[in-house]
Amino acid sequence: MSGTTATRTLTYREALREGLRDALRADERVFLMGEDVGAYGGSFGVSRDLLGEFGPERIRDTPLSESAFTGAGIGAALGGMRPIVEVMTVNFSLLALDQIVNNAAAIAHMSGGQFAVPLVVRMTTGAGRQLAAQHSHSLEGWYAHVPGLKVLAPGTLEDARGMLAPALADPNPVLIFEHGSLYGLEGSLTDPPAEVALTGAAIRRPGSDVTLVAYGGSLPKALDAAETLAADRIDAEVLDLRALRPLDDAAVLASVARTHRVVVVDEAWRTGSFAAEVVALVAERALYELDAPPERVCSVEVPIPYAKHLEDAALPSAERIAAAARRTVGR
Amino acid sequence: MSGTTATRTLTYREALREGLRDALRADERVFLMGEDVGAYGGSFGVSRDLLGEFGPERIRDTPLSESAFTGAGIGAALGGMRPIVEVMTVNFSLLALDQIVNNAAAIAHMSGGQFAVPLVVRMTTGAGRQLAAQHSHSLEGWYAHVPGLKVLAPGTLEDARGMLAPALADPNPVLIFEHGSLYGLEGSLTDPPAEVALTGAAIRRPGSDVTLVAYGGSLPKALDAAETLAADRIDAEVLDLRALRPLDDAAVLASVARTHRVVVVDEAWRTGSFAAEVVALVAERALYELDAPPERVCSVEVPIPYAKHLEDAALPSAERIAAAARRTVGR
Amino acid sequence: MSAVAVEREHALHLLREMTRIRRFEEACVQLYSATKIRGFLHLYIGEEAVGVGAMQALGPEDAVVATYREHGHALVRGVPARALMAEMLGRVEGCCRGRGGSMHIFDAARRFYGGNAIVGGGLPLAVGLALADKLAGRHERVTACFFGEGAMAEGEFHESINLAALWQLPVLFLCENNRYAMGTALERSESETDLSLKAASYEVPAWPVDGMDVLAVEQAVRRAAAMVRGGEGPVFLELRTYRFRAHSMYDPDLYRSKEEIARWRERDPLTTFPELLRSQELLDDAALSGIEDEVAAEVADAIAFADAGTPEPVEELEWFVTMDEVPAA
Amino acid sequence: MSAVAVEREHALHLLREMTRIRRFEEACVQLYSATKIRGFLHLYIGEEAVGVGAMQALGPEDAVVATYREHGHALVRGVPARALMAEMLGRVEGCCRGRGGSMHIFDAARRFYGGNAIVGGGLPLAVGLALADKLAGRHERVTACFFGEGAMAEGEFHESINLAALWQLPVLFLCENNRYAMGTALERSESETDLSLKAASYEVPAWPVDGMDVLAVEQAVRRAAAMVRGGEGPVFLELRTYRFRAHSMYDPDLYRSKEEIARWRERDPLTTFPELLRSQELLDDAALSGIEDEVAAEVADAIAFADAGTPEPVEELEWFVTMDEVPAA
Ligand SMILES: Cc1ncc(C[n+]2csc(CCOP(=O)(O)OP(=O)(O)O)c2C)c(N)n1
Ligand SMILES: Cc1ncc(C[n+]2csc(CCOP(=O)(O)OP(=O)(O)O)c2C)c(N)n1
Ligand SMILES: [Mg+2]
Ligand SMILES: [Mg+2]
Repeated sequence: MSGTTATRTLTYREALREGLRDALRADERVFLMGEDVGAYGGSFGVSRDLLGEFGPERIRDTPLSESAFTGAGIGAALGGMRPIVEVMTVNFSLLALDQIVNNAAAIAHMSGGQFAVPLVVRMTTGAGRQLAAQHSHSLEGWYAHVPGLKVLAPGTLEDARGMLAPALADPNPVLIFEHGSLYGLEGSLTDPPAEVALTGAAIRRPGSDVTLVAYGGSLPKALDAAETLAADRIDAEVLDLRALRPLDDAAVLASVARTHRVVVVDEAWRTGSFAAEVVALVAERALYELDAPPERVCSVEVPIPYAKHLEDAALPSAERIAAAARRTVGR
Repeated sequence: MSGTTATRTLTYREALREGLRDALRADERVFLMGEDVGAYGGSFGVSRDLLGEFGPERIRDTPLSESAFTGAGIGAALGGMRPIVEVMTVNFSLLALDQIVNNAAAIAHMSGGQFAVPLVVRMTTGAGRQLAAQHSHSLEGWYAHVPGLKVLAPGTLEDARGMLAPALADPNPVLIFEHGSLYGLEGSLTDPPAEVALTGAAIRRPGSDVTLVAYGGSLPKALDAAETLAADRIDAEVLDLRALRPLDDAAVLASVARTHRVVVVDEAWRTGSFAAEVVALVAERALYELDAPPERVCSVEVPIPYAKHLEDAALPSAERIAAAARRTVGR
Repeated sequence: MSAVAVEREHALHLLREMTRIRRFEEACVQLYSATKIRGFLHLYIGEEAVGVGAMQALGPEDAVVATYREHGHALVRGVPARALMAEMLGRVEGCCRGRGGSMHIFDAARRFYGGNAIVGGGLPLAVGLALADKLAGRHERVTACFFGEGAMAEGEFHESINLAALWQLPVLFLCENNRYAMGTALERSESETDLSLKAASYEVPAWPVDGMDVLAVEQAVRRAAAMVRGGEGPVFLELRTYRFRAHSMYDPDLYRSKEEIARWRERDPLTTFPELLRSQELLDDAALSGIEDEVAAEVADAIAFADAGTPEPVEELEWFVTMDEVPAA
Repeated sequence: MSAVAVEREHALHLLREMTRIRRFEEACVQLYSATKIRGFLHLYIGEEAVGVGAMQALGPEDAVVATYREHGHALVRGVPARALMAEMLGRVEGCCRGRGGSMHIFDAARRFYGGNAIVGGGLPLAVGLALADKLAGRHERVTACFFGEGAMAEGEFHESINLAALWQLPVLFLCENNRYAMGTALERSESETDLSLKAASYEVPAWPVDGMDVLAVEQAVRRAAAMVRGGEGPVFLELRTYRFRAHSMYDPDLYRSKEEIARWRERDPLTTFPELLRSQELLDDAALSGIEDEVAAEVADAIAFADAGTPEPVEELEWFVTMDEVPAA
C-alpha cells in the first residue's frame, strides 16, 4: 500500500472493537452494557479486552434480562449518559422490543419534544452459521418500520469502525445491526480512520445495467454477484443502503434512473421484508424508469434449518442474485 | 329483509362473542385465556357473559404476563387442547412476540413435522380512539412476515362471526386481529350464520377503474372512499384482503389486471408496512398491467398523538384514499 | 390513622394537595362526559394519600416515573394544573403539547418521566435513571417509580428489581396496591399475595404501608428514601390503597361488590384526614372551605385555560419524531 | 456421596446412562473438530447426574421440556443415539430430519418438547403442557422443565412459575445451577443467590439438591414428582452442578479459574459414582469395562449411522412450515 495515510489489515470484529474503544475513551458518559460483554469478552468477541481497560462499571455485564437492561439503557440516556446496549443477537431483541418501540422510539414525540433518547443499541443479525430457526432471524426491517429510531447496517469495515461515533453523537436511539457472518471479514483501514456519515446509501460498485440494492451481510454477496455478472458483460451497480431508517430514497431512485432495473437483496423472509419497501418505493416513484419488473432476492419462507445444504438453499446467494439480475436484463 | 334465511342486527363485538360461544360449546378442548376475559368481561367487552356459561377453567383470567400465558397457550395446544389466547391489544403482544415467533411459528418445521400448534391468538389492533402513542399500533404486518403463522383481519361482521371456527380447525397458529374501531359496527347476519373461508381475499365492491386494497379497520374507509369516488364517476373496486398471511396474491393480481391501477390502504406506518408488500407484489408480477404508479395510503410516520385533530391527520382517511385513487386515474 | 405529630402548616399542605387531586379528577370525569377528554382515563380517586405522602420525601433533583394513572403524581410533583388540563384536552399548551394525553404526562423541568401506558414499562426506565445517577456520582439522588400491584406479575418487574438490587441502585419502588388490575383481584394474579415478601426475595428491604394514611405514607417513604440515598440500594414499599372508581371510563365494574367499595370508602383519606386534623384542632370549617375554595379556583382556572387553549397546528405533526439535539437538562 | 441403598441393577443402569451421555458428548467434540457438527454445540459433560437422576422419576406419559444443552436429557429419555447423532450431522434420519440440530431436539413419541435455544423460552411451554393435562383431567402426569440458573433472571421465569403456582399446575421446575450463564457467574446475575429461596417466594416448595450425586438427584426428583402428581401444584428443585467444558465450542472460557474447574472435577459423577459402587461391591473392573464397551459400541454405531445418513432433499425445504393436520399424539 502506498499514499500518505497508512493502512492496516484487520477484521470487521476488530474494527468494531476499535470504534468502541475510541468512544469509551472520548466520552466519560459512554458505557457498554449487555450480556457477557465483560468477563466473557462478548459473545462474538467484539468487546474482548475492554473490561481490562475500562472496568466493570463501564463494561457492564448484565443478567439475562433483555427487557430490563435495554430499558435501563433508555433510562440512562434520559439521565444524561450515552449508553451502548449490546443485545447479543436480534433474536433476543424480541424480548426487548416493547422497550425499544414504546419507550425509546416514542418518548421524544409523545412528550412534545421535552426529551431525547441518545442511546445506541448494537446487535448481531442474520443467518448462515447453522444456528437454526431461533438463532437466524433478520428482523432489522421491523425496526426500520418504527418512527423515532435510526437503523444502521454496517456492511464494510469502514462502517463497522466509523458508524459508532456519529451514532453516539446523534440525539436519537440508533440501532446498529452487525451481521454475524461479517465478524471474521478481513480488510484494511486507513490510519487515522476515516469519518463516515451516519446514514445515506453508498455506491460500492458503479454500474449501468442493473442496480443491486443490498446492505449488511448481503453486501458481499451482491458484490460477488456483480463480479459474476461482469464476466457475462452485465454491468451491475451495487448500492449499499448502510441505513434502513432513514432510507436514502434519493440514492435508490437515482441509481434506478440510471440502470432502469433493480434487484433488492435482503436476508429477511420475502413477505413483508424491507426489500418490499425498496421495491414499493421504486414502483411508486420511478415506475416509468423501469425497463423490467423489479426483483427481490430474500430468504425462502421457512424457519431457517440447521442442515447446511438446507440453510444454504433458504438464504440469498450470489448465484440467486445474479440469476435475478439476469432476468431483469433478459439474459 | 326477505328470503328464506332469517337475518338479525348485531354488532361486530357481538358477532365475535357468538363465534366464541359456539366454539366453546362445540369442543371441550377449546378454552379462552387472557387478561380480564372473565370477571371483567373482556377489556373491550367481547367475552362478556361467557364466564357465567363456561366457568373460570374455560374462561381463564390471567395475571399480567403476556409472554407466559401466550407461551402457555402454545404448550396447551401441544398438549392436545385448542386454546384461544386473548392478548388484549397488539401493543402488549410485543411482550409475547418471542413466544409467537420462536415457538408457535417454528416448532412444526424445526421438529421436522412432529408437532403442530393448533392455537388461536386474538387481539385488538389499530388507532383512532385517541389512545396515543403506546396504544395505537398496527403491527399485524410484522406477524404476516413470519412463516408458520396465519394472520387474519376480519373487517366485516360475517368474518368476525365466522373466522374463529376455521381458525380453530386449522392445525397451525392463527392470529386474529380485531380493529378497535370496529367493535361497535352494526350490521346484519343470517341465521344460521354463513360459514366463511379462513383465508382468501374478497371483493367487497366490484369496480373497473382502480383497485382499493384494504383490510380490517381500513375496509370501511375504503368503502367510503369508493362511494365518494363513485359520485365523481370513478368506479373503484374494493378488495378486502381478509388474511395477510397467506396473502391471496392471485386475487390482488386479478383485480389489478382488470383495473390497471391500485391504491393500498394500511393503518401501519408507511415504511415497511404490509402495504409495501402488496405494492411490491404488483410491481413484480403485474408491472405491465399498471397504467399509473401504485399508491399507498398509510399512517404518517409519527407515534400516534392523543389530540384528535393530530390523530386524524396521522391516520388514513376516506379522503386521503379517494385523493390517492384520483391521482391514479389522473383526475 | 397514624398518631404522628404533624405541624399545622404541613398538615394543611397535605390536605390541600389531596384535595387538588380529588377535585381535578372529578373535573376530568365531567369533561369526559362532556366528551372534551377522550381516550383512556384512569382516575386516582381514593389513592390520593399515596401520591401526596410519597412526593413529600422527594426533592427537585430526584426523578419520578409513573403510570397511566398519574394525574395526581404530576400535580403534586408541581406540573401546573393548567398544563395538565390542557394536555387532557389535547391543547398545544398542554405539558406535552396535547400529544400524550391522560396516560403520558411528562415534565422535563420537574424530572417527571411519564406517564407510561404499558404496564411495567416504566420500571426499566427507573432503573436506568438511577444507574445514570450512580455512574455520574450523583449520590444524593433517588428515582421513585410508581406502579400497580398488577405490574408485579410482569417479567419487567422481576428483571428490573433484580437489576436494581444487584447493582445497588438508588430506586424507590413504590407499589400502589389497590387490590385490582383492571378486574383481576390480587389473589387471582399472584401466587404470593404478600407483596413485600415477594420483593424481599430480591434481597430488597420491603414493607407494607397503610396507603390510606397520608402521614404513614410520608413517614415510610421518607425513611425508605433516606435508606436509598444512603447508597444501600433499592427499597420497596407496598402502599395499600383502593380505587373508588372503575378502572377507566370504559369499565363496567362487574368484579367487586358495592359493599367492598363502601367499606373502603370509610377510609377515604379526604374524610379521615380532615377528621384527624379536626380532632387535633388543626383544622376548622373556615380552613377547610378555604382550601376547597382555593382548589376549586385552581381547577376552574385550569379548565378555562385548557378550554381556551389551541390545537397544535397540524403542520407540526412530524416535529420531534427525531430530535436535532438533546434538550438541555 | 449419598448413603442411599441401591439395587445393583439400578445402580449399573444409572452408571450406564451417565456413561452414555459422557461418551456421546465426547464424540460430539470430535465431530465438531472434524467440522461434521456445526453451529452452536453445548455439552452436558459434568452435569450427567442431573439428567440421569431426574429422568428416573418420569414415566412415558410425562412430558419433558429442555434447553439447548439437552443431548443428555434426550438420550436418557429414550431418543435413540442414532437419531440424535444423525440430527447433529444434519441428516434426514435425525430425530428432526436434521432441521433442528444440537439445540432443537424434539421427539413426539417420547413427549420430548425440545430443545429450545431461547433462554427461558421453554418455561411457558411447560406451563401450557401442564395446563392441558389439568384441563383434560390427566391427573397423574407431570411436565418436567429443565433450565439453567441464568434463565431465572429472565421475565419468563417469573411469569411462568407464578402461573404454575397460581393455577396449581403439575410442573416440575428443574433448575440446573451450574453457576454460570455463559461467562456470568450467579453472583453477578442474581441479587439473591439462594435459588430455592427465590422460588419459594412464589409459594412453591423448593429445595437444593446435590446435582453431582445421581442418587440424591433421583431421590429428590422422585419425591418432588410425587408431590406434583398429588395435585399440590409445582415444585422447584435447584440441582447444584458444574459444567467441565466451556459454555459452547466458541467460548474461550476466560471467566473462571483452572483451580475452580479442578475442584469440581473431583466431584465428577463418572468418577465418584463408580467409586461408591465399588466400595459397596456393586461394581468391578469387568462390569465397568462391560458398560464402557457397550456404550462405545452404541456411540460408534450412532456415528456410523449418522455418517451414512442422507441429507434431506432440498425439495422438502418448505415441508411442515404449516401443517395439514395435527399429528396423532
Ligand atoms: C403490558 C400491558 N398489558 C395490559 C395492559 C392493559 N392494562 C392497563 S392497566 C391494567 C391493569 C394494571 O393494574 P395495576 O398494575 O394494578 O395498576 P392500577 O391500574 O390498579 O393502578 C391493564 C391490564 C397494559 N396497559 N399493558
Ligand atoms: C433470551 C436469550 N438471551 C441470551 C441468549 C444467549 N445465551 C445462550 S445460553 C446463555 C447462558 C444461559 O445460562 P444458563 O441459563 O445458566 O444455562 P447453562 O448454559 O448454564 O446451562 C446465553 C446468555 C439466549 N440464547 N437467549
Ligand atoms: Mg392495581
Ligand atoms: Mg448456567
